Amino acid sequence: MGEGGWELKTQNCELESVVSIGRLLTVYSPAMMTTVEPESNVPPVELTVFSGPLDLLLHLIRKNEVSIYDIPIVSICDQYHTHLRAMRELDLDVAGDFLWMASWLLHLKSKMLLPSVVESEEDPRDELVERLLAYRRVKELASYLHDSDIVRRCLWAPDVETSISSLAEPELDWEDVDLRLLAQTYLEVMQRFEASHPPPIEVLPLRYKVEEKMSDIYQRVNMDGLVPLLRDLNSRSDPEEVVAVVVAVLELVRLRGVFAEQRKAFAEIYLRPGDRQLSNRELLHHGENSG
Amino acid sequence: MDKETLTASIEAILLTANGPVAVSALVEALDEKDVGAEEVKNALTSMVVAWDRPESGIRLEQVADGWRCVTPPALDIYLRSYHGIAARQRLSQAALEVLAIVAHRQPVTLPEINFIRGANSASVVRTLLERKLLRMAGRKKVVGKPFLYRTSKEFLIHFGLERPEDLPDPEELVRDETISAD
Amino acid sequence: MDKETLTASIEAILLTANGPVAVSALVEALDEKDVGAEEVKNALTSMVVAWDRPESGIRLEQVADGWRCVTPPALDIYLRSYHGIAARQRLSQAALEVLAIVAHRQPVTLPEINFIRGANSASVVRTLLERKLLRMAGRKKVVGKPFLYRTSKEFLIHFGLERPEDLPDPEELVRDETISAD
Repeated sequence: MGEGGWELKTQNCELESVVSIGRLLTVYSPAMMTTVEPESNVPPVELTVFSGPLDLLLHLIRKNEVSIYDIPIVSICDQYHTHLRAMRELDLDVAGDFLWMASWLLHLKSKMLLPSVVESEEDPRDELVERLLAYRRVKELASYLHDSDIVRRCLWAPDVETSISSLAEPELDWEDVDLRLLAQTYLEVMQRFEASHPPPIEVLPLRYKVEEKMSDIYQRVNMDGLVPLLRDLNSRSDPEEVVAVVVAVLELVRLRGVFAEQRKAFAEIYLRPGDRQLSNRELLHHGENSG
Repeated sequence: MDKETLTASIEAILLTANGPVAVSALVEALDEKDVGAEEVKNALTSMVVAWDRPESGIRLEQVADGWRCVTPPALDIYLRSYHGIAARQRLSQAALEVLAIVAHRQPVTLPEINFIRGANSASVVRTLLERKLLRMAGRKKVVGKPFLYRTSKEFLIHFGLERPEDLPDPEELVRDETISAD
Repeated sequence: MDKETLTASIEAILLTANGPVAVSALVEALDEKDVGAEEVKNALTSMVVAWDRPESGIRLEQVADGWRCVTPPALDIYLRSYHGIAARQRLSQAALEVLAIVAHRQPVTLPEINFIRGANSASVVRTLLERKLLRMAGRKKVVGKPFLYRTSKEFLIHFGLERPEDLPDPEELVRDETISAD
């Protein structure tokens, strides 16, 4: 075992191509090697070392040249753990699947080390062998698909116009319309609907009651005789309160309980008592309407 | 580049191009030392002759901005016929939208579908009824008593569902159908 | 219909079609008394031979229960150059494994895929759905009603298969029992 278990880096280069990017490591399985050809200028972003724990196990079995039906669990388990340690040292994100397999191997190792009580007892490795065989079949088929993909991706379909214009076929093949496409389409339609039907602007009730401001100003005007409205408004920092005061003043003017005077444009607006005495009922009645 | 590869490459480019192709674009795409505008033009002229045979379904013609492939007008009748047949196996975007609305909001009326899509969907609904993907399911008890539509049994079979209730919540499906299944 | 027109019509249909064309669709589109499936098949077989020449930029292939035209792989370099395509996204090892599992055992659920691969495949499945190489095919009638997945028509077209069953038996692909093949 080499340092950190990455001896394949130097010894098995013809089998596994290893690309070092900083401290990260990319190992391509043989099937992937052919795709490393610089067809693209995009650097390989996939930093999966092995496509899963079974892939790593198969690699160890092949490297040790042992039979898949008679796996030396103790030694393979140790090598597996060395690999995991190396992957962590390299800051690779070791998925839970790898850890799960690690504990399974430990479990098998302990079982193998125990003296066999009954001769006819099932080999504890059976399930692992079965899964490795099934996975190897998947890998073989994947490698076949990979080779096929290399050639087939180079094929282009024709795009010929006809002399008749109205031939455009509907774009979707019914055979390939599945639940996901249906759900996506529904969400798109609803998004479009919501975009063209924005929710109505919600008018929040004023935090300041107009009728309160009315009696407030009415009393001040009657007490002081003269109230500079603009200066009063400038002293209030909350725009909502300013709105409430303005509405209250307009209402008071309408009811002739207050008069407003301005000498010239932009000059101060003075409020003084009007020619009508307002009752409390009149002041409150307004509040009932404006809510 | 030998003459045969030149002809084959030009043919492949013309057939896969969407619209007329200029000679200069061909020369640039081939990018070989021995291929110039003259060679390409000669190849094109030979192709015009070679393709102009009764058993050929395609013609080469020179238009204002280059060369393009077209089907001979005499074959229009068969092309029209084929594309009509092909359309039956296909679905327009509008039809998919109506299907999605009915699937997720059934039972639903045509005015409701129109309102959601913002487009009249009467003919699309009719087509989907003919294709037996939708079915009528009574009338809604509102003014005008519009028909209610639901998805059909064929619809369920196509999507591998037993009941309309098995239809997954679209938000959930698109967001994390593959994660939640774990 | 004479033989030449038959060939020309088929060629025109195949070149303008959007995907593989079934023999039955060709027969229906031609709709002539003397044209049956046999005549169409014979014409197609002759066309395969006739198009398989170095100066031809197009080939005929049988895929996904139909026939379609494609350019020969060797011309890809010129086509990429003309269409300005630098590289295509390729399938990762994990994606190929998931495709192999689904192709071989469909319909199959995500938990089943995860178990066979020994690794979580949720994001890979999602990518393959988005690339339309897989499709959802209903839900399995077990607790949790997990979604079932199948390979799509696009999968067959991309990998040049008539049916998913045409994939080789992985058992036969495994060459050595002791030392895993590579």
